[in-house]
Amino acid sequence: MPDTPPGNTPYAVRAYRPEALREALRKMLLIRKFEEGAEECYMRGLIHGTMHLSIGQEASAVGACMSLGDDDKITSTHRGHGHCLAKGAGVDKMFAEFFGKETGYCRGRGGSMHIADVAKGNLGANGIVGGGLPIAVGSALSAKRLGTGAVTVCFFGDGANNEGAFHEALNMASIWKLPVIFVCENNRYGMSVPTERSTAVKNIADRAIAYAMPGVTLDGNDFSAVAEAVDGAVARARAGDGPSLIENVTYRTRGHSRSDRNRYRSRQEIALWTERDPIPRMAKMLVSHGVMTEDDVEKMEAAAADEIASGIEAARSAPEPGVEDATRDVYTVHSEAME
Amino acid sequence: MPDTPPGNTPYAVRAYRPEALREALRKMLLIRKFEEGAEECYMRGLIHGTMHLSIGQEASAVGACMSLGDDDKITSTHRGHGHCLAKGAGVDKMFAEFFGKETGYCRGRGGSMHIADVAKGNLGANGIVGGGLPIAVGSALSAKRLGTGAVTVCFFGDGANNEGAFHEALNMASIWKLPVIFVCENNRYGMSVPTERSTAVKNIADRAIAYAMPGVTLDGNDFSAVAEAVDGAVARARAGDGPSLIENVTYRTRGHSRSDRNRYRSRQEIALWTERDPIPRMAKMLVSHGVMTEDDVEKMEAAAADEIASGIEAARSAPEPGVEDATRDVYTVHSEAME
Amino acid sequence: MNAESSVRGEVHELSYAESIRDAMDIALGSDERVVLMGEDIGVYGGAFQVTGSLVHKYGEDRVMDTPISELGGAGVAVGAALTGLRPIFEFQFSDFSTLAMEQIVNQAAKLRYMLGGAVSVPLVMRLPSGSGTGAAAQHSQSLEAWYGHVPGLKVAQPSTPRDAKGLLLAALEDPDPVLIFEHKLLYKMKGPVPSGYYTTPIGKAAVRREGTDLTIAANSIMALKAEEAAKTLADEGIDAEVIDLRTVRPIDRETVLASVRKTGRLLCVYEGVKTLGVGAEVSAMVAESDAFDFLDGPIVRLGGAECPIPYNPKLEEAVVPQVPAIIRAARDLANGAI
Amino acid sequence: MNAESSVRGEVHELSYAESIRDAMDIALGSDERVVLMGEDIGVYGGAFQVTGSLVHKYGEDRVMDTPISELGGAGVAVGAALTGLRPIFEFQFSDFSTLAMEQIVNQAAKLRYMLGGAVSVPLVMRLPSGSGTGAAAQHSQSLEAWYGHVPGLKVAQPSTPRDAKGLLLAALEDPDPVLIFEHKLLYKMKGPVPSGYYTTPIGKAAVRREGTDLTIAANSIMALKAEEAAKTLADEGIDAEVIDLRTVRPIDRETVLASVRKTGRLLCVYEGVKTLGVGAEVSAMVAESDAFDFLDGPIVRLGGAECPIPYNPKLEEAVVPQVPAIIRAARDLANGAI
Ligand SMILES: Cc1ncc(C[n+]2csc(CCOP(=O)(O)OP(=O)(O)O)c2C)c(N)n1
Ligand SMILES: Cc1ncc(C[n+]2csc(CCOP(=O)(O)OP(=O)(O)O)c2C)c(N)n1
Ligand SMILES: [Mg+2]
Ligand SMILES: [Mg+2]
Repeated sequence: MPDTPPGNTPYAVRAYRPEALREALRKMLLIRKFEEGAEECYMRGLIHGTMHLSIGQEASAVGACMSLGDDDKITSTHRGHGHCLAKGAGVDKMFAEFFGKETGYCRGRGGSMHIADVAKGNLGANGIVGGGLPIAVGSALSAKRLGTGAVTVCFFGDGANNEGAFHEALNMASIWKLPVIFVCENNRYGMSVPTERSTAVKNIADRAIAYAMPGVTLDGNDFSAVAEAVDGAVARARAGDGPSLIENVTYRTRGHSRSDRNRYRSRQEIALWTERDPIPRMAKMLVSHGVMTEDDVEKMEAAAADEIASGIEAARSAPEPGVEDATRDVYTVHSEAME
Repeated sequence: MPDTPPGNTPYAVRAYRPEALREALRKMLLIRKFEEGAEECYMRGLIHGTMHLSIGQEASAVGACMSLGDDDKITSTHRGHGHCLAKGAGVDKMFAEFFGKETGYCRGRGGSMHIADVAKGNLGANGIVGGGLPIAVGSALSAKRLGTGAVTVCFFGDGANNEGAFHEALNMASIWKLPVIFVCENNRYGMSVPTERSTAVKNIADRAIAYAMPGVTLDGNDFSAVAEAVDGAVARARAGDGPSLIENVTYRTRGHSRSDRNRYRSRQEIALWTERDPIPRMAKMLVSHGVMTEDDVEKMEAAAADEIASGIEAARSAPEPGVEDATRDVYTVHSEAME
Repeated sequence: MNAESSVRGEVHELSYAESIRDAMDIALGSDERVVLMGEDIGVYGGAFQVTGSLVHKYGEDRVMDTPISELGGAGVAVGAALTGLRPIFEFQFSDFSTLAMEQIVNQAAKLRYMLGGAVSVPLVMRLPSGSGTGAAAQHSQSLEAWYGHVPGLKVAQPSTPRDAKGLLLAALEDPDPVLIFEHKLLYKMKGPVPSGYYTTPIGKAAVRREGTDLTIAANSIMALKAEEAAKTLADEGIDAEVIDLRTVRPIDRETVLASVRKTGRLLCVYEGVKTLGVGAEVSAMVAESDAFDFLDGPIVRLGGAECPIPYNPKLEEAVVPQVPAIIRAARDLANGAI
Repeated sequence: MNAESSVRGEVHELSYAESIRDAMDIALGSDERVVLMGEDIGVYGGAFQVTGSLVHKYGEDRVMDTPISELGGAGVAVGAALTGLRPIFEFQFSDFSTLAMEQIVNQAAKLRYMLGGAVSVPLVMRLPSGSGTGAAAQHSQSLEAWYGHVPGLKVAQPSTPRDAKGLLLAALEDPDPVLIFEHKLLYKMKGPVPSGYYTTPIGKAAVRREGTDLTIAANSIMALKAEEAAKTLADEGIDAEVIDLRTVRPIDRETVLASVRKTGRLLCVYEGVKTLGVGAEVSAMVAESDAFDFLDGPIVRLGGAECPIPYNPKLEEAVVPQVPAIIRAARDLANGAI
């Protein structure tokens, strides 16, 4: 996957204002630092449960959200930290959630696997592989019926593409021409199983034809390529022309989750993909096109690290939910009969 | 859909011995008479519940079973009478089942929607649309692992192709290269909904590409075309080359079930397809290629009618299951604790 | 007991199916956000003709035929409910909800809680349920107990045309997911139904008949059978109180306990499989309450037999409680023969 | 009570996970028809490392990684069981069985009956279950009550390494579908396990502790918590009998009733949601039996709270029964304070 050939200005540099590009890089850095911070907290025993890191996949999350506003929706996955931050969530409330605190996005009830920021249009991560696919279609149905003009970006993994929910969701989105963009983050593995062993086709996007929608496979570590494809699909969706399937080929350099023993892939493979890190690549693009200097990038990285550190500090000292409130929020209107 | 051009000997006439061809026509006639008989019994109040008639679809059932032996399996659907007879079931035990009798294939527990003849390799009709798809894949897995050489033909409808089970089943069959043939009987409607309104692609077989398997759409009322396609797929499966998807475009001239009020299609459409009846077409082919005479056909039809009449009579007088046995056969080994 | 919201309209005789259609018509007519979704609910009018001709009045955008995709369809309804629509989702048979449990149980029921109260999922699902139609094991189940086990859901089971409408309108007012199990054998049954808007509260049982000798707590069609049984029992001098549970989640604890405190005897009648069915909860709820001290005999359950529903009509009848069996059980209980 | 089949081998300390693996190893080694199916059960060794390195011993054809396709995977297992294989299907978490209920409930459980006895479906499914791992609402459910409600299935819940192996081998001998709910918190727990082949009967509870003052009937990990509680109670002079149900379908009626006839008091402890959970059935089963007459007080249930499982660890702990709560409830019951 070569860099953009010199002389050609990449789509992103042409399409976005410098502030927007800098903000995109900032978000990618923030996601990286966020996850490194979360991982460290986990290893220090400060966070429990499990978590799925998207380190190496930041271009996909941020690129796909470039042309979305707060009214546009996303549905996310178990590997959803990047999506959440890309859609505008704050570090503090995210860490508070990871620490199980009352001040977290889910008041400590959801944790990493259910991280959401509804105000910013993130309808939530999902612990069920493929669970978000039909929900995204429903969100797009609301937009169409209520005439809000909103689009929904549905993130899902390569593994999820073998769930029946994928098939049913894409088919309905297509027949009803709904404003939804299916963004497959193909990081080559569903847990331990490589796509070649789980999936009958080479590229997930090859399946778009079965739903009569455009499908494209692209270098998911190339921010500009992702943004370009998704922007096009968003425009198509807003114009009423229906859904698209975009496959971002990428890689998670960490294990599947905290309990991965890394028995299914080689160190060489991981090293290879570590070199394809989307963040330096994005930084290089912005520097080489004069959007920012290397010094700016360093400062930005340092600022992100600071933001993470203070987010962790704030979360640690935030209040826990009260045990007496354990059964709150099961229903919208609380009633004795339901306890 | 024109007849086979004169001068070309159709595949079926080339591939099968005359006895086999006559037997095929006999089965098609038997299916037709069986269903007409069952319908009449239903209208006279002799059969309860509901039933789904496949009148007009006989070429698909019989053509698809031409090269199957008793060791080969099929999975069938709610519209399964034709499949059952095509795979070798007897009229008497089928009618006995429809009449809810102890002598029926399911001892009166299953009825039309669960008709099965396991000894002949029919693993059963299914009340769940798409329910048979993964089961067929499992059957093919057994054949491959146990080295039986058997193939499994999985019948399903156009409506079923939008179930997640379709997607999951075809994908697994493909990645494991299993000896299974997916035969879609596209009769243009899933209950009342035409495929154009339910399915994003024009032909169901267009979806084969999403599972990297061969897919073909053909005139499902042309016995020879069906037999040719399925024979090829069976050979491929037996050779270890994996699954195929075959779409037989056909039509049910009756309503979806006994409670259909026919609000969703025109009389003209029904009349058009009634003219495309696969049975006279098959008869004509056999007569024109000297396999049998018109007189033979008439005699065969009369014999089929007789067989049906006596099957109905036998079923009417067969014994009912005893109420005390209602909870028998829930488990293979009966135990008090399970009641 | 029957704490319906104020009813202004006149009362007409409607069938259970017509009454449900009336509720949907009112909802579609008064709230743009309401959409119906399901298989063959458009021109076909629904497998049980419940939606009828509503598609002609409201169009295909409001009365949406879905593909045969129960999991996806339910998930679309969840996503739509989450983002501003008020879907009423019809399963053709409650049995097919087995395909959609992921979305119902993991998503619809839990989203609000998992997100710390940030969302609601105002979703109504309608599930034609029960045996008696000769449709055999995969089209005849009574699965309400499963859903009654799931916090985040509400589960109702109307047994009269009047309640069918009132509970559906109440479900639509409810900000959380409500599953309504409709009994297929009731669709053609007629009864008085007020015209216009009213709601029947979710979580309130109805005392269908007052009595002093024993309490029969039943759900869905079994409430009607219990009423019928009670008439015969009355002729024998046994005065049964009949409670129609109407909702399984939440169960109306107070109404049941009050009755048992009065009668001292409890018979639970339900069509679902006996083991772990609705009657198990009713029994356990009483046995752990103060009403236990009022019990003059064991708590008897009449539930569905421990087998799938058979096709043969005599067998089918034999495996679910029928009026004579209810009479026998009630008589034995009242006479202390149990 | 613990009517294991004759055990010849020596006894070793194994973890619950190792013991399950041992059972699968024996089965794979002795019966060509046995195949394991599931997500990431091959080189990954299973989400909970239960299959471990079996793939290296038996190869990918016998230890099959499936795509992430629970419905299809379960259906493939059903079809394979129907036609000669003996699949052991692993769900990564029991919560994901919500996607496969159609195949489990409509097909596996009913095929034999619907076909009038013409087939059997010798299928074993393993479902890691329960809370306590900080995995929140969609990865922590206890859903055994749903499956216990379904005729045609058998449902087991081992609480010790020894039973985990014996029940799995018994399930493999069984010609009908058996679901085994394994508690995730137990996988690392060690205990004595006989080597070689033996079976633990499906349908037999184990009396873990004999006692005279009250009966505590519990399932899965709750049986261990009940044993722990019983020790403290004994110090207080309360002599509790602890029954580990071990199977939910069929429930061992006789063992429970005999105990209640002796003690006169019953406390049901289970992790699943209280309403319509396993304890509801145990309670109702006793309340309708002759043992009712022996009851000296209400039947008390301690079940999971009426909410999804929360992420926060303190909340998570609070919403399922813990030892102190069991002690309190047992004490109150034994002292007649309830
Ligand atoms: C329905 C369901 N099945 C299985 C799992 C367990 N699981 C969690 S993530 C995962 C792999 C998903 O792969 P993919 O969709 O490619 O996403 P990735 O983890 O690679 O980002 C699995 C099997 C689950 N959470 N939900
Ligand atoms: C899972 C499921 N959903 C819905 C139904 C109700 N139903 C029975 S047949 C049918 C139409 C099936 O269409 P198709 O697969 O095309 O078969 P056809 O009836 O046309 O032969 C429907 C919706 C069902 N039985 N199972
Ligand atoms: Mg992946
Ligand atoms: Mg069709």
